[in-house]
Amino acid sequence: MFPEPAVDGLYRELILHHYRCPCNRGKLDPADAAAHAVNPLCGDEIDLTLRHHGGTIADIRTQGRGCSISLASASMMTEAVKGRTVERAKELIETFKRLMSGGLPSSALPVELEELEALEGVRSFPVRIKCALLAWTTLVEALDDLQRRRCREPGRIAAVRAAGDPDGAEGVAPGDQGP
Amino acid sequence: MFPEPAVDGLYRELILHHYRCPCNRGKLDPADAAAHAVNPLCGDEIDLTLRHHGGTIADIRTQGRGCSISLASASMMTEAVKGRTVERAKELIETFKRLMSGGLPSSALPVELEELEALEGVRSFPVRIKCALLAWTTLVEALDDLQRRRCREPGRIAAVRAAGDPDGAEGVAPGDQGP
Amino acid sequence: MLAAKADFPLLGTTMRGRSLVYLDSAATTQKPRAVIEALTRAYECGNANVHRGAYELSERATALYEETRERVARFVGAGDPREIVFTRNATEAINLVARSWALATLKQGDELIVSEIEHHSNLVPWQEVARITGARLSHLELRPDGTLDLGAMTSRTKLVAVTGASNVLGTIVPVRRLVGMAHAVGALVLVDGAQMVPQMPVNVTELGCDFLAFSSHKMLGPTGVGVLWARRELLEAMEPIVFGGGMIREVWRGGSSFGEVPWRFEAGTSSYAEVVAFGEALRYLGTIGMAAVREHEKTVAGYALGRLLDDGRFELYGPLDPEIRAGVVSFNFGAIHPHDVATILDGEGIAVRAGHHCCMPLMRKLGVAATVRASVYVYNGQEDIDRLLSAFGQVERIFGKQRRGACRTDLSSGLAPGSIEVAGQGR
Amino acid sequence: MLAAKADFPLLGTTMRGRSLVYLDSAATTQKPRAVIEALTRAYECGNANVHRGAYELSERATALYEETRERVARFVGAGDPREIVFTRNATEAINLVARSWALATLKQGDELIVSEIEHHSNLVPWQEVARITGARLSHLELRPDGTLDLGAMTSRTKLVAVTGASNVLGTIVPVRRLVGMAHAVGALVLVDGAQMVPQMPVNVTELGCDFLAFSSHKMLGPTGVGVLWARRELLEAMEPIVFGGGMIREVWRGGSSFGEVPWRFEAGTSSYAEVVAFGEALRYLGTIGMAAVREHEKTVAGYALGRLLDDGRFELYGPLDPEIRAGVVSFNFGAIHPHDVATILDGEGIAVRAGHHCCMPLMRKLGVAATVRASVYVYNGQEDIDRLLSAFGQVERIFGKQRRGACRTDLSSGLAPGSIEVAGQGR
Ligand SMILES: Cc1ncc(COP(=O)(O)O)c(C=O)c1O
Ligand SMILES: Cc1ncc(COP(=O)(O)O)c(C=O)c1O
Ligand code: FES
Ligand code: FES
Repeated sequence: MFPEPAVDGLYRELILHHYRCPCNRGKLDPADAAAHAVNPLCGDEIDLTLRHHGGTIADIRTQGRGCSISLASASMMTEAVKGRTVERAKELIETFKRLMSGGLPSSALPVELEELEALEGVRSFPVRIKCALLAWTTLVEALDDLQRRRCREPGRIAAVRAAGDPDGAEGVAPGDQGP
Repeated sequence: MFPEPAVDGLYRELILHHYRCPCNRGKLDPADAAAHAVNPLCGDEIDLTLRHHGGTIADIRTQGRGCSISLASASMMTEAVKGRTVERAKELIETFKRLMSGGLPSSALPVELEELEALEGVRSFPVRIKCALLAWTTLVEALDDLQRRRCREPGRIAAVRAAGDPDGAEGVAPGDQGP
Repeated sequence: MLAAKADFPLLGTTMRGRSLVYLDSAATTQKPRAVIEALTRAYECGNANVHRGAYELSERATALYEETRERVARFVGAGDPREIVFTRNATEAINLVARSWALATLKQGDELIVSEIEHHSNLVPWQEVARITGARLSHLELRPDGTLDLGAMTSRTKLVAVTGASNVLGTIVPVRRLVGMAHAVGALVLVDGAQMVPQMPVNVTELGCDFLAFSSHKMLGPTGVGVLWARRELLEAMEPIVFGGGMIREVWRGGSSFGEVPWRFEAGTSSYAEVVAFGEALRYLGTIGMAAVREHEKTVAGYALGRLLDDGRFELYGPLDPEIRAGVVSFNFGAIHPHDVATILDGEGIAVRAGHHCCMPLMRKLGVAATVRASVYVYNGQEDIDRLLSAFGQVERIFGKQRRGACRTDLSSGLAPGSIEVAGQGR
Repeated sequence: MLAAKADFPLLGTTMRGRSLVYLDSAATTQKPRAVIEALTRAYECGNANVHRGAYELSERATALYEETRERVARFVGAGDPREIVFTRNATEAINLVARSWALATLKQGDELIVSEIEHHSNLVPWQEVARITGARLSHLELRPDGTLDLGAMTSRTKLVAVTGASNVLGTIVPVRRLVGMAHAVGALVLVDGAQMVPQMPVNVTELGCDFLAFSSHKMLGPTGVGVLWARRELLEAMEPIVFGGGMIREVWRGGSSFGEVPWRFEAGTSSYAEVVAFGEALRYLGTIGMAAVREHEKTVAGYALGRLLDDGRFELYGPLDPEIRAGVVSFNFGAIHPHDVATILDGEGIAVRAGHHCCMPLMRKLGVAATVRASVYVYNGQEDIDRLLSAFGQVERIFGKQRRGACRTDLSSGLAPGSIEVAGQGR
């Protein structure tokens, strides 16, 4: 009744590499924009910070916890958008979303996203698509945040918005979970 | 899978007779006790009034609307308990309930309930059992009412408790529906 | 008939020795084999808790469940599957709007409009809202011709909750006109589609309504599934009313944040198999085409109306114009109590409904305690109506000859509307 | 195993080319053929709207529906079938108590007790009650050995809502002791039986609790059916929260009176077919015997615990004593994210669950983001556990060798309870 996708097609070498040695991990402080997001399916979290300069994303970092797919996707995302203009980043986000929804063959990926072809296998594992998208939808929020801040207060941001945890009693902050 | 009870076993001549020419229809005014009840399955209603004298049910009347089963059962009920003591009436109620629940063969009915054998066929039509029981459970309430009133105010009751219809706008009172 | 009786296993059975004539589809419809098999398949091939597992089996289940949401959205012309909330039945769907949207929105002095022909499920929830908020509950009146007086609305009107089609009179309510009137004064419209969605093409975008509730089991699907459609921005603004697994975003010891619509309203394990089988029912109806369903209902109900009127022994309720009538015919037979009629018809293998049909206020308005109701669906044909009529011989054999009935569509003839007239008594 | 795998059609299927090993019964169980057939039979032989029709078909349906209520009552040792309310799932059953009983009863200054191991479905409803009423929400703490600290109750304590068995740790909670403590201060006890009722003999009279909630789909029955058992006098005092057909006594234009319990809480068309098929599931379990089910769970889960501990690569959560442990084993495998583990096991035909299991606060307490969970039921045997363990070769092939794990039942060893320790990170 259903095709049975192979697990090997999911865990490609490039993904495992980005997972083991992620690019641009950490947190920029100060930063020009920040966003925090949770994948409600699993409770995994990501914190994204970026710096903006002359219309481009000058620097970008992510931290948080997640599975190999989400951590690899975050790593590739930062590589793809670093140094690009905000407009181009937005285009790349849309392109990647279309790749995940099956609306775009990986052969049609622009050069900046070439590596992302490795994530094509995720399409066969629908619940994991959210993992692959998490970093990208967080980038959307961060770019919204950037726009809001640039209108209101053009200066740099001293402190990155803290991730919300109303459980003072437990005093838990989302930790960084690299492998 | 299920036995299929015959409709003819339900509509016995005696039932149809009581339905066409019911005994003790109407309303006693003044009365010593009264009760109003609704069959929630169909919305049919019954009003029961009775007079009490020297420990016995001196007179009893019912009015309201209902199907042939409920009207016939009400008619037979009044005949069965009129002139009996309250205690005996309570026993007869319990006996009839057991007949309906299948806990008693009709051959074991006491002489006062002999006619009620005609209602035995109702047992094969579960949703109609409530029809057959309606008058009897209303009698239970009326006897409770009697007891309460005898403790509080031993005199006669001037007005029978009106059946509740909060819809003043429609001004509807439950009518009498004989055939 | 429109659909083959052979598609419906139960319709091939006998009842008390006679082949079954099922005329109670307004209560619940029979299920085609394809739907029953979809249910079986759901458990035999893809059973798993949806939205939770990272494994294939659970992904299949989730995909089928969410595909059904998309199918439901398309079926009622909703632009976005996220506007579809699965509930237990239409009643729960209406209650969700009452408890979440209305309690948060209405206040003292506001007006809530229902109609005199509402099913209890689209009346009692609003009585509760009125009681709690202090809003006033008004009723669109039933006119002698069986249609609704659309009344007047004011700026105090906040919601009109009305059935799309009456389950007693068959009356099809002019929803689009009501929506126009309501939106003109800033009020929203909830349509109880329990009888409408199974019977005719429904497109929420064209209707313009704000909420639509309906039930799977009245349109060939299994029990246990209801639907609330609501405009996205309304749903987005609504607070959840049932809390637990599957509807949250983050949970801490002391508090929680909630997930996205529509899942925010679907706490706990979903009725996975039933929802998926409902999708199969929609596919079946889609193959027939809802326009064809509507035509069929009109034809068969029209035939029934005609025969009952011609016969002369029946008292009929509801509009006579088939254009504004769904596949439901309510009537009384002389002075015989509807439940007695139904029991005797049952003895002849004919399943009709007797009672107040969860419309007690309407019964009072009609001046009867109850009616007999015959309702048809895609598997019924004229021959079922013929069987129905001929069975009344048996009713007369037991209860005796009945005096002539009347057409009670015209309430004004001799009867002040609102007065109780005991069904058939001495007319 | 206790029940023949052949009774369960889905267990005979293959998954990604391998015969399926289903280890996610704590989420939802597979269904025996008898249950699937009962569902089919309900639609093919007796489908009608219950409680409404005067005809044979509807009477059959009503009788079967109400017989199931009696069967459920017997299954949990309730004295009276009228103490059984059918809901959509356990979540709705708990929410019914929260919204109807608790909102009407609790007030500022009162205390509501839950535990740190609760499923969101038995936590978030109480957060809402606390928020609305101003009552204080306290949490029984999880002890290092995987059991609960039963804490202290005072005269302000009004309700203790606690799970009978944890869906993550497997911990079986000493409900009878809690009931003794609660009743001594005049508090009531609600037991979330979603994991307990499927796993062991439960008798509400012996337990002494006041409310018990559980779900059909976790005990071989279909989705779409949950149960609330409540003591008769409590139910009698509770107001309905969903309004509509089937739950009323009389309805007028302006107001209504409500019917008897339990029907007062079952508005709208019932999930007839699902309820009846649930009855068949109870019959199936009754044939096995719940004491035998409990023994079986203990054996298989005990075997799994032993093998995982001996292996040394796993970090385990929950009590080690099989006497207080249900058939659930949660663990982590080195630093590999549980979802990656689950996906790879899935590729080997093994269905396990990964995630927070709707227990986010417990995950924080354990200091992990998620766990892998294997849960067993009557159709599982030791061979399924063997398949599970051998599949970790594939996980290591993809992600590399894992460092040694640990037994995390003893939270105190090296870790302050409450601190977040990222699963397996650098230990
Ligand atoms: C302990 C516990 N409580 C409550 C629930 C909720 O059950 P349901 O989703 O059937 O409402 C579950 C199952 O997910 C559970 O494991
Ligand atoms: C007009 C109307 N509204 C609402 C309902 C309630 O539907 P359900 O019982 O499936 O919730 C019905 C059916 O009984 C109906 O006919
Ligand atoms: S499982 Fe949480 S992000 Fe992938
Ligand atoms: S049908 Fe109403 S009392 Fe029998």
